[in-house]
Amino acid sequence: MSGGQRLSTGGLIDRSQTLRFRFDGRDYTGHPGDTLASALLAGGVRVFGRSFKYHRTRGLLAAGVEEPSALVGAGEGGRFEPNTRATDLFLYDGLVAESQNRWPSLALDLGAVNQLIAPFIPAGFYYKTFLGPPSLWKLYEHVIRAAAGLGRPPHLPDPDRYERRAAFCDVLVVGAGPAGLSAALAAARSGARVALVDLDSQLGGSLLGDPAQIDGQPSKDWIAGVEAELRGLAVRILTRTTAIGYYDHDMVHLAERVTEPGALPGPDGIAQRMWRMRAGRVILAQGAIERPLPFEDNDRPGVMLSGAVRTYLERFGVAAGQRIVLATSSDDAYRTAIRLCDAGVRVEALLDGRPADGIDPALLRRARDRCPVETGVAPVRAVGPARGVTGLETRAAGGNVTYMADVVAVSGGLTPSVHLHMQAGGSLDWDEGQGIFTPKDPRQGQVSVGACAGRFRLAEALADAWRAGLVAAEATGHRPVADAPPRSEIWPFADQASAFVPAPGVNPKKVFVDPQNDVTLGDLDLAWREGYRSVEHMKRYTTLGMATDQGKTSNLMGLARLAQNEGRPAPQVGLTTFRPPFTPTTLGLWAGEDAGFHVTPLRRTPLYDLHAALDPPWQAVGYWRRPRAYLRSGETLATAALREARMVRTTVGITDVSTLGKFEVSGPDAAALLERVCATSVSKLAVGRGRYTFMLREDGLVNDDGTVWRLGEDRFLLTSSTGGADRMAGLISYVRNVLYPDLRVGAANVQEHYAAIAVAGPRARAVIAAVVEGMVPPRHMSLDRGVVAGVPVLVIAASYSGERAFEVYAPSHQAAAVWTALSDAAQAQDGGLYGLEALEILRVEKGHVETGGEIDGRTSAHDLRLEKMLNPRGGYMGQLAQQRRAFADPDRLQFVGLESLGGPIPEGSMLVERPGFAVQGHVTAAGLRVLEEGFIGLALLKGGRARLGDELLAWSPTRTASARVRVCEPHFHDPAGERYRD
Amino acid sequence: MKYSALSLLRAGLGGHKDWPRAWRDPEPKPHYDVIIIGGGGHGLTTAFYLAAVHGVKKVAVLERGWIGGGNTGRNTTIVRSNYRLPELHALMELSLKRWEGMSDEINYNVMFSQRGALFLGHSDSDMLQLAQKGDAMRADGIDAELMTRDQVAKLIPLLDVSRTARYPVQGGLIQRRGGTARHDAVAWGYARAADRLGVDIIQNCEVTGMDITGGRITGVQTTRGPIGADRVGIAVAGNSGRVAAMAGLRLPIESHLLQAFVSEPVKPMIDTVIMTQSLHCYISQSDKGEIVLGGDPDAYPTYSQRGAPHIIEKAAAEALALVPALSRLRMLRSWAGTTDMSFDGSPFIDATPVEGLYFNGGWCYGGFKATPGSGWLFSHLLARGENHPVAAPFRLDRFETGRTMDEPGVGPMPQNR
Amino acid sequence: MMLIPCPHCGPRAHAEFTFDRPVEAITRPDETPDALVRNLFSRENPRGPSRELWRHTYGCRSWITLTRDTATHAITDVRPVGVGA
Amino acid sequence: MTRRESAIVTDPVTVSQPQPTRLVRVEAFSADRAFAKAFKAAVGAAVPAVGKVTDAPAGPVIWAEPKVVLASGDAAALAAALSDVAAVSDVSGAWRRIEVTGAGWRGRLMIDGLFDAENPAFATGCVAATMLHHAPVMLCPTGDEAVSVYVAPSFAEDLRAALAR
Repeated sequence: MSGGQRLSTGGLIDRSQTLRFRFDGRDYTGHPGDTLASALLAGGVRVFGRSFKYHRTRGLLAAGVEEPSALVGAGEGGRFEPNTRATDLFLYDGLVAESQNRWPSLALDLGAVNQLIAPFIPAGFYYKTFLGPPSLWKLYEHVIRAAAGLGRPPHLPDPDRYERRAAFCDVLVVGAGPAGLSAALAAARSGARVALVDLDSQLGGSLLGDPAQIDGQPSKDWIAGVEAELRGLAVRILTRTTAIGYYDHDMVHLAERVTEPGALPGPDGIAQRMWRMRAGRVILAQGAIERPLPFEDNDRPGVMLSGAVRTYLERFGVAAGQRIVLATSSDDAYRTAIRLCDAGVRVEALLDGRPADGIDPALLRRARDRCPVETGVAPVRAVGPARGVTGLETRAAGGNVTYMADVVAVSGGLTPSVHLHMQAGGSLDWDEGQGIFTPKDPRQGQVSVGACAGRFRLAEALADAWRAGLVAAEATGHRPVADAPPRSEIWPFADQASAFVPAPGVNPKKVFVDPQNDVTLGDLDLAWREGYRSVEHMKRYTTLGMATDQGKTSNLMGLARLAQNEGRPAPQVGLTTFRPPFTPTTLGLWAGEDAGFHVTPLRRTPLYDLHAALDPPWQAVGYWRRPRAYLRSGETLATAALREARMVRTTVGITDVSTLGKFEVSGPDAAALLERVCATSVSKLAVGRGRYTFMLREDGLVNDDGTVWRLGEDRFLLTSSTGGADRMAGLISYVRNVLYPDLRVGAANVQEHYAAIAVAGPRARAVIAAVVEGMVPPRHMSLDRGVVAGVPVLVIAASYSGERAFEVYAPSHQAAAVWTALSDAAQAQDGGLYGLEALEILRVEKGHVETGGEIDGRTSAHDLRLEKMLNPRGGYMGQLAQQRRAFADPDRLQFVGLESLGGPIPEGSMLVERPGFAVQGHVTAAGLRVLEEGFIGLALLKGGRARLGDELLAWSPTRTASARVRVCEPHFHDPAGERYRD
Repeated sequence: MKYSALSLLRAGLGGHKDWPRAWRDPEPKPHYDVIIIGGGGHGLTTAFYLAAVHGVKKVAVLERGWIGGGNTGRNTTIVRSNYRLPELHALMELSLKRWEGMSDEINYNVMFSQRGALFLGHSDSDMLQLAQKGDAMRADGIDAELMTRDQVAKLIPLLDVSRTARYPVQGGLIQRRGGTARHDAVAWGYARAADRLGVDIIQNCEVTGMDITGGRITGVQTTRGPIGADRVGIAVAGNSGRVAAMAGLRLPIESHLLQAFVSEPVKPMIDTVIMTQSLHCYISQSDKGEIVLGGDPDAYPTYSQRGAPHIIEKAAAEALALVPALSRLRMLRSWAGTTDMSFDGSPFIDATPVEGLYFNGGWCYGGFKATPGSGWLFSHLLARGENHPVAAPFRLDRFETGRTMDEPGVGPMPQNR
Repeated sequence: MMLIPCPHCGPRAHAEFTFDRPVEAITRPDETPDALVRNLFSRENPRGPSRELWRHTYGCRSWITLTRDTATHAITDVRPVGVGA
Repeated sequence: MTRRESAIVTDPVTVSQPQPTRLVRVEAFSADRAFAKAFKAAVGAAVPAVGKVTDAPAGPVIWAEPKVVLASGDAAALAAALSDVAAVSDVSGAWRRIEVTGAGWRGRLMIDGLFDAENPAFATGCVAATMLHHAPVMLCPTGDEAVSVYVAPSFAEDLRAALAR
């Protein structure tokens, strides 16, 4: 008989309740407090999965998040989570889990055939073969991709929500083991605002699997007492919460698992929560991770970390096996042997690789009271079939001895978890004897305490952490308390020797360093022989430490092998970079509330609801949405747009232009500021008058265009395009605040103060006259104020459509009534609403340039025929830069009109002599004559201003469409502007 | 020893004991014809072509750390030439053609997978812009096809093509010859090929100064002693500013940062490279099974190679808006590279005011796809002292003349790019 | 996420701010053409302390200059600019 | 042994519909005594200190930027009264006010936020401009269990829905 079993008593589990779950179609049971790993182990399961490359059987190595092998798919439907560590899933009733990376089944996996060709597929083999043209690689790749990957990909949308929350504290303590609890208590008692987080489901850390006496009471009670006091001191305690990333200025991202993988969320629907925690000081108490030992077939199911065997026993009441042999180079394994014996579990032998004189005699005596202990013994080979280990062959002075066992508990010592210290930008010390890196200079506000600082003795860790808590409280402005730190019983045995080098005669090709990616010592030697000798080259060439555990139990053994091959000490060879996240973190959690529809904000104009009631097709413009047309039954978008355009040319139309940029500039130096921002002159404008303007970027190219209006002696209104509004707000603020802070002026962004409604068409004047009281419709490029339906409005007579037109500005919260009044009046004049499509048709026929179209960020004032409007007095942004030589190049792309000699001109098409000939320009906008026949367009053409009359082909190979065109003036409709005069 | 299935088989029988070093680890010689500063993809391809095409015998690549350790090892491995401006067409298409022969050229499998690079369009206006880009490409002889929503949905089954999505998919523009490649393999492959032609690849050798007399460069100071050279080529991407400063030069370059991240490996779920007109994220799946994701740059100068988390949050949200099924995958690792941002988004391949000193940089976040093309052009300049026609527009003085090539038209501030 | 000590609002997450340019790149319209090209189109681009112009765009909207180490992101000597400086 | 309740104050809050405001932007040409005197006379409340809100008969007076204050009242009247010391513009339409009431308002403002609304020092009489659910906002606590959230109208609907979620 072999495999784990539940002992009748013991463990921090609730034996009064039974939880049912399924794994690979079979039913199992467990108890609240179990992980999936402990419950399956109790159920006698030994094989949990298959490795990436050779598909070798994989058992359970660890009890914590460092687990590289026991990966399962958890949950169903949209909650299915592949690659879930069985050790990081706390059991719940109804859990459904499945093994992965095996076909057809876990027991019989065809992928295992790779083991037969293992000699021919060492590390990096794929760089040496599959050569040939890319078309051939595509065939190979198809097979490789199907074999690669671990879990099954999710294919359904996620039904749950993920919350993102900001939080602030004076002292953040990461890890609620003995050190973390001690530090948090010291800081909280000193009055600091403390947060304490732990990725486990309960506080206690290493004490949960290794109980001890603290302050004279069992650690279970001590923990409960500390937790109660912390809650009393308003400490924010977060369990099932992992500190995944340490970012700039002590911001630490905490990933809280509100639900277990695959589980149903509560009423709020939240599966996980991401905390953006800004801390004054951070106390890292993440503990340490145990290292395996190097021997042949050390990846067999049944080979487990000694601390994990102890944790399954003490915390989950599960004996990992029937007959256990321990191999170690550290004192820590002795506690496992002692606890196993005390619990009545058969320990074949405790084999210590260190010489007898290297081990504390008192420790040897305690162990020898309970089980056979041999010293100077090194493991050579795990014995037994793929199903699971049946023994351990060892080498000692006297020769090889094999111990029969169904579990081989190994301990190569403890590795301090320095991940977050390094993410924060810290540096490391190296301890050759113990073979560990420990944190050195912090660089940010972090300090490491307890095992993650290399302090493995409990008493020492408690005192050191307490001091750190007081220092952190003081550093964040609180008076540290004078209380004494918690004291624990003295368990002095915490020595360890590094055991990276396998016993002599062990075949490196069979020693697994990274069991998930099947990386052996042989692979590391091959990489070194072939010259991949930087630690980063070795990692990338062999994929050591690139699996889902990111090398938590393998990186150091790999580094030691490289150092050995190089003949240099480990710190000189260096470590690979520690990167967020500490443990893999759900993408949905990163997206937070912004998943799905809320990926970007939706900005609504004040008239949005009126448009939405008519359900128009929308056009996204940045974060805004604008109606494209108001379709009548039976109309397509195109026919509706043409109808609306003809309506504006013949009667009158109204449209929502609220999204335009709008700035109210006032004060004695208002004109001076505007003549820095705009490239046209403004100061000579009479009160009540307005004119077209445009703005250059600092590099002299056109940034945006709009209109400027003199509302009063010292008060102007500047408008700009929707697309350019945010850029313009930034530019105006930069010029006003950084370049000319002494101007006596104020520049208010009133984009959203005003709703703006354009009224355009031959009968627009009649509509304004009918609706706006207290004023006569202002003549073209003039303004006046009036009242519509009791609402004060500003009316500016500007036109974009080419018709006589007005824009009615009303405060946004009173705009609906104004829209309705204008809409009714327009209908009374046989007019109505028009959208963006019609506006585009009209402005193209009129020949107005548009930001995002002809103003494409690469065109100059001269390119766009605007040079005559440049302010002769200069001093405007971009003035100097436009004097650079290239601005006068004759072959620049210049703004022209196009008359089609045939059908519609494909928008965006290339202007060429004939298909395949050199590109001379492109069509920026395509349209038609609204009231006559004929298709037209606007374009940017090399040397276009001097090429009126040229004939070209507007060619679109991607749409297999083209049209012969003739270059002409870009103003098709009323070039002289007669229609603006009443 | 030539790499092939056969040689792998033979070596397998012998326990792989006799594979030679992929590249030697020589001591620096006192003098070289050409020194390349920077052992990334661009520096190594330049060195290879100097030896292979231009017959320059004594070439050294000086790398301060380990080859391929900069942006070559940090990008999202996308290869394409679907640009808008003609000058960038010529440059990126020259490079794409070299990708198509790369594995055989260097006898090293770089896993160049022409799985298609697709730009999604989410509105009629997006589709018009994509059609224009496609027309510009086709007019310059580059493959580009428009795709309807249904075609896109068939190519990417997990894409959200519902009409009610925040960014509904209208269609796309695909370059079928675009795709992905194994980035590390490009550095190692060209290092091996160049080494076999006698190029000295010298790692852990940081350039600390330049020896310039009478306006002419005669060599460089390094952490492994002085090394003389007739011509020196700078190809250090994010560190361009610092290295050029050693020659007293100020460059139109600001070093910024772009983050990327990968998910845990899963079986195949995304078979093409997904980019989008309206959002900034880009998605592909590596051959190992990891979903590779990237998004916005961090908008401030930095050499930290560590980005801010809210940028990752935005990229994840955008990726999920396109492919909701990604939600329960877990991010495995995130990292960042230092991008040498130029002030129009286009690179520089040009001589410098110091005689014999040449500069290659300003690749922003698009340098990986240009690796072989950049090497081809920079080796031409270094060997002949005058620029290849395709590289001619990418001059260092173009901001004085105003002949800039600003594809997105966002102006001189790198953080707006 | 960097913490920028706004002179008016106190320390705030850098997502509320926008980087505008290094102070050396501030160019007035009345500069000489050479000065323009030098300031706007070339950079010292140091790896270390750099004097920069930022704006608290989603806070008090004020402009500030600060010295930021471009390798470690340490931020010192934050001062208001222009209006209210 | 079961999962500990997450340490969040989840007291209920009520979220009002966005309300119009009567805010007027007053940008002092120079923040000197003349301005302060004219302002107090015209508005009936002192110019608020940095990050502070003072109360005037017509409504709150909110510090917004260096030398910029948002007063409540009639824009034309204020413009006339302050014309030689400040630039005055009606921005009443540029803001909406969402009232969040209930003991849990501080926790609610931490969701998708950047500002430390849980800090007790942030209380009645303070204003903090920041980002909340990707929308630029101004947060003004008005009582122990109430805060006014000012936001531009275009963002108001999405922000109200997010706050009420």
